[in-house]
Amino acid sequence: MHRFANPTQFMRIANAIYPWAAGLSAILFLVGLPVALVTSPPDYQQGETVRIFYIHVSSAWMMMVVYSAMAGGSAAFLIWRHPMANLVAKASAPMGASFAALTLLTGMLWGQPMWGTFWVWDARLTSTLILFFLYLGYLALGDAFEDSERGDKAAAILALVGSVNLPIIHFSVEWWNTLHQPSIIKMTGFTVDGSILLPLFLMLGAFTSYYVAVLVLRLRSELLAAKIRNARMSQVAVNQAAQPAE
Amino acid sequence: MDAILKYLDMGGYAAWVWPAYGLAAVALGGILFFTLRDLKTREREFEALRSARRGGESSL
Amino acid sequence: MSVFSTVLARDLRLALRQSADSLTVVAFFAIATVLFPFGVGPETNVLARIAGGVLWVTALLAALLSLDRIFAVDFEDGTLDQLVLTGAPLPVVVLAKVCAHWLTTGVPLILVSPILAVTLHLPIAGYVPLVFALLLGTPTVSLVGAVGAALVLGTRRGGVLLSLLVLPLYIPVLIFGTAAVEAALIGRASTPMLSVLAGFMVLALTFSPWATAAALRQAVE
Amino acid sequence: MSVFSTVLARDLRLALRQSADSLTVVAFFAIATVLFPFGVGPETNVLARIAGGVLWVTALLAALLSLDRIFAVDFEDGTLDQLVLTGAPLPVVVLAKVCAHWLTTGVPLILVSPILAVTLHLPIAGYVPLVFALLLGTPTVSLVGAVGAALVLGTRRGGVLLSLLVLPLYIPVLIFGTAAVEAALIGRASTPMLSVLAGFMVLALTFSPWATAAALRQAVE
Amino acid sequence: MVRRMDGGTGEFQAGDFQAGSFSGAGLACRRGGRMVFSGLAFTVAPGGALVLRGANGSGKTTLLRLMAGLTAAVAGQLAWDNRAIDDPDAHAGRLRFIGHLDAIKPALTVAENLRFWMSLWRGESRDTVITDALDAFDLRRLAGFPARLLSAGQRHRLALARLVVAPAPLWLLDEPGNALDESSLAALARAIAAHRARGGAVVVASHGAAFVDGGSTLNLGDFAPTDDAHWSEQ
Amino acid sequence: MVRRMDGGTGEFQAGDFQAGSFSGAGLACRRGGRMVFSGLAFTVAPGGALVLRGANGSGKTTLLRLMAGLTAAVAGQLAWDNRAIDDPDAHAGRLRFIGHLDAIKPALTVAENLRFWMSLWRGESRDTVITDALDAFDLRRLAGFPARLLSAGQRHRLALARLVVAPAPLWLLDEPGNALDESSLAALARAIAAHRARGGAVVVASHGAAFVDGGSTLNLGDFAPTDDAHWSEQ
Ligand code: HEM
Ligand SMILES: Nc1ncnc2c1ncn2[C@@H]1O[C@H](COP(=O)(O)OP(=O)(O)OP(=O)(O)O)[C@@H](O)[C@H]1O
Ligand SMILES: Nc1ncnc2c1ncn2[C@@H]1O[C@H](COP(=O)(O)OP(=O)(O)OP(=O)(O)O)[C@@H](O)[C@H]1O
Ligand SMILES: [Mg+2]
Ligand SMILES: [Mg+2]
Repeated sequence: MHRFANPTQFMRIANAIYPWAAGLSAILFLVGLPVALVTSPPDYQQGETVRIFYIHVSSAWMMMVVYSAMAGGSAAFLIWRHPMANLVAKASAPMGASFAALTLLTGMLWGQPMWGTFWVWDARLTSTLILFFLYLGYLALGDAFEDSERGDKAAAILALVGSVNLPIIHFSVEWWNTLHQPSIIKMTGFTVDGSILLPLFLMLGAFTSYYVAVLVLRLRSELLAAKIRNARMSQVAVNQAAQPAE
Repeated sequence: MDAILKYLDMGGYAAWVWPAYGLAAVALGGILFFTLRDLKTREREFEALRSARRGGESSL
Repeated sequence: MSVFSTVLARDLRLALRQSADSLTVVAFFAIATVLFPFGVGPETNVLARIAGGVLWVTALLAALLSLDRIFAVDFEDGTLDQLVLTGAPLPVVVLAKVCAHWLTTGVPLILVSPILAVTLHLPIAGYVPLVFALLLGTPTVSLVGAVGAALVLGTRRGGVLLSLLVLPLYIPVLIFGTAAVEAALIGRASTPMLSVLAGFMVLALTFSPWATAAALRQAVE
Repeated sequence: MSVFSTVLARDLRLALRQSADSLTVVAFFAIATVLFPFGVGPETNVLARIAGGVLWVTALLAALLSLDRIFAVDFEDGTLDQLVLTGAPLPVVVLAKVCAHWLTTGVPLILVSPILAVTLHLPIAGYVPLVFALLLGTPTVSLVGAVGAALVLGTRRGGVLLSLLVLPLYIPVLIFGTAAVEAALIGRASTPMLSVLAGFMVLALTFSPWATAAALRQAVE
Repeated sequence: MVRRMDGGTGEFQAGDFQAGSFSGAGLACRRGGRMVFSGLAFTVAPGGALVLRGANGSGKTTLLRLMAGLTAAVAGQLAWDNRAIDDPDAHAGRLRFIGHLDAIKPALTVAENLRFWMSLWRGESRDTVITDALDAFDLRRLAGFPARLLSAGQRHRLALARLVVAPAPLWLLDEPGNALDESSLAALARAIAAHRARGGAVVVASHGAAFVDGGSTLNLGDFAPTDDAHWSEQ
Repeated sequence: MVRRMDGGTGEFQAGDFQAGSFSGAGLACRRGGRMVFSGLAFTVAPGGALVLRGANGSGKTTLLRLMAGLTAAVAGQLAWDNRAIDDPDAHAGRLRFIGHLDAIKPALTVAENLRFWMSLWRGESRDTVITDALDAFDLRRLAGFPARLLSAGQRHRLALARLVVAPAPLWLLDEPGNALDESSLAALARAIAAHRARGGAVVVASHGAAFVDGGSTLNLGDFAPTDDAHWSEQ
């Protein structure tokens, strides 16, 4: 564990992964987008709207992956005081929030033609919305402190508390929804055809490798920001050290 | 031409399909843009600080 | 720079530095709105029926919560003593602070309200009057809230006390704000209600800075 | 006296000295509830339909507002530094403070809820489950809210940020709380929902003091 | 550094403010239902200094806030150049008050904090003045730092630097030496001396060093109401 | 009055606490992303005193909070009686920390404030002990007053009175002389002397008077990190 706690070691591995992830992502997008948008056939029930499905499901998948990464990173940070783990969590959060927003928005854009409404209080939609709020809470809390080191720890605790609660929220919502609304609408109501699986997997792969590649970039950026902060501060330290002599 | 128009119409669902892809492009592109922008400004800032420090040292 | 623009610029800069602030107001608005379907159940028709009212009530509560600390921080760190002692008219200072508050919380609230209206299935005809009513109503909310915020300075739990003081004063705004939406839903014109809201705003703009300034003076005593 | 009872006694005494505090929580609950008839219109059947949900949502918001300052005052005046340094386990101190909070705000909320239910025309069958659900739900609200309150220490506008953090976590309590009332209204037993609420309470009682203590430790750092 | 305030950029000429004498007579003040002092009189001439002394709780802070117009007197009258002060805003415009609280925004940088007060008081903010003020309290190196990073003494120095961004004929300082290290105490003494040299008046409450040469002393203990007055008060 | 603490009611016998020596080595601390000091070592013997000196911002407060266990060190180790301190709660139990903030509840009376801390620390509250503590800082007359009525110095004296309601072998005092008048400074010096006479150790950060006879001095300026240490940090 502590081998990775060293930023240099950690970044060596991350930087080694980066070209692969970036290249894979570029290729998968280049191949996947034409397949998803052009060559794959329309669904017999959903028609052309099935094309929304590819990005919708990909971003839904990503928003959950990213939250797990965030919770795991926060746990490692709190338990082993692993600074890089916290950077992973911190760098992931804005991406997770974007993926959650994208899931919601593409879902809404799909819902209007399919169900005739942008929004229903379906269990899965509702859980997604709450996850989005948890992301926002994490971001707002990390940002709210004058002292960024304090924000880190507070946000990490929140991420852990949230991950304990997510399953509870999920099941409560499911149960609530079935009590009130004898399923007019069920999202899973269509058979997955082989012709749909190919573009779906291409897009899933593209999104995931995109996340990994951008995560590395963001980690570099965060580390640089920390170095700049230290350098800035050290200039004051030097001057202060010189102060009694003045 | 017609084929392209027909394709762009997405079977009458153009108003839903294209915005969805547009939003995805904005989201993914936006993250990438801001990440790269921050990275670049920070790299520049760091270099500036380091060279300033070297300069300061030589004057000591 | 005039006193007004100096204070306004500082408050906007502080809000930008801590950009999470406007964000959290919006988030409270969104979350409180979203809690209602859990409370009353997800049925579309019930939600559509209460959508306008719920949006207005939660917008009021959100604005109120953010008002809580409009003067409290300045009071606690001694800035308020200094602002009272600038020699410039205190109502101008107050107006600048209220403007900054509205720009950083009222405007974002208005911007997200249509999105939340979607989740509550507000009928399409209600959107325009909702936004206009909020546009005319939220400045009044900020102005009236500022009086309350100044009055509760120095009490513990100012936030809750503040609600007690100003929520009753918000009732007229609430009534005409929701009436503007409802009127549009049943096909009538919203303009009468909107002009009443504009009237409230002018009234608040005239009196609230003075009342707030008086309350602030006694707070520093 | 043990650490627990010392802290509990002090917080209760402080609450009594400033008796306006519990009062204002109740007042917020009442006023926010009463705003709804103005927002959604006075029709009895609509109000009765949404009564349970509105009461639960406003009770949550009221409890939340009062949670805002549960640690903030101690943090600002340096008491928290000292409490961390008592040498006694911090979770015990936290538990004492949460108990005091519940006794001074949760209990009064429960006591007035039947009266407010009358104004919203809640059908008679709903009263008993409403009170029991609140009795089992409000401790969870205090416990979970304490974690949030500890996390936002030292931020500006802690209040609104707190809402963003904990309102999503309150959703399960809200769902089962209103479900208990609804079940009674359609003639079913509320006991399953009430036992789930009791389960949440036990869960919160187990984890929240530790999480809160961890958050407090990093707050004084 | 302080010397530049007098000549140098020319910002702080004596003409920058209308020097005047500040006095009060028959002052009495009540805090929390109890008389703190009564029958108190004082005069500070232009260029003069008044040092408030007295045990803890004798009313130094109360008197300073009264002088600033923040607290109302139960009896007595303040005067500026022997004219009774009845417009509190005009009076506020000619004084600077530094109290126990430092009115610093942690999220703004040290320079931004100063700039805000300068443009509030002078209607403009000039970098040369800000730099002079920072130099006067040895804060230049910290100019770009958020104020939240300051230690207790550095914060207090930032509060004091406000005194020199906008000239005013009357300074009211409540225990200005708290938390300051030796070189900062010297800087404060220099700033007060420069202010007085330009005809400014200063009132300082202090338990220890007074930071002023000459000047008169007012012992608050001398104006405490008798015990009887006390008890009948309630 | 202070004498009674040693004999008198017998509350404060040396046996009331287990005296010990407090030391640290290789200490380094970071605040707001910046190293404040590094390579710092100190020792305080039972009955000894350590005075922290240094310019504003040199890290006195930071070091005291680190000694109390409130702030974590980046490097180094604290030790009690030469055993490394690894249980922060046990360490907290043997120290009293008085910082810039005074932990006073304005709504409680002076006596109630003291009583709360006494029963928290000792598990009981005895009126004789409370009275002794009030006397030690000349607060007896204010015992029944709500703390919100106190002046700055009176509040600080109330905070200091906490030191004597429950004995503990280690006192950590951050600028305890702030806002105190002369007689209170003397009372503080007496309280520290009595504490040391019983074998207690004390660490004081102070710019002015140190309130201690003998004892060693630690200049924080000596431990400021060099610029290079910073750059290699990451
Ligand atoms: C705002 C609206 C919507 C939201 C928030 C949303 C959310 C989600 C989420 C979170 C998933 C991932 C579930 C998982 O992987 O286990 C998902 C998958 C999916 N969604 Fe949506 N959705 C929305 C609207 C829709 C609509 C309108 C449709 C189609 C009619 C749809 C069809 C699907 C399908 C087919 C899947 C994948 C199937 C599966 O994993 O079981 N969604 N959605
Ligand atoms: N909360 C904080 N966050 C970040 N940095 C801080 C914080 N508090 C202090 N610092 C920094 O740490 C350094 C040491 O501060 P500290 O308060 O320990 O100084 P000090 O020696 O007590 O000074 P003073 O005599 O002014 O009280 C300061 O330069 C300051 O910039
Ligand atoms: N806000 C207040 N409300 C009520 N009474 C107060 C208040 N502030 C001070 N007092 C009372 O007024 C008296 C004078 O207080 P003041 O703060 O002026 O004293 P001071 O001379 O400044 O003392 P110190 O040297 O301790 O700062 C005190 O005895 C105190 O009890
Ligand atoms: Mg004073
Ligand atoms: Mg200090």
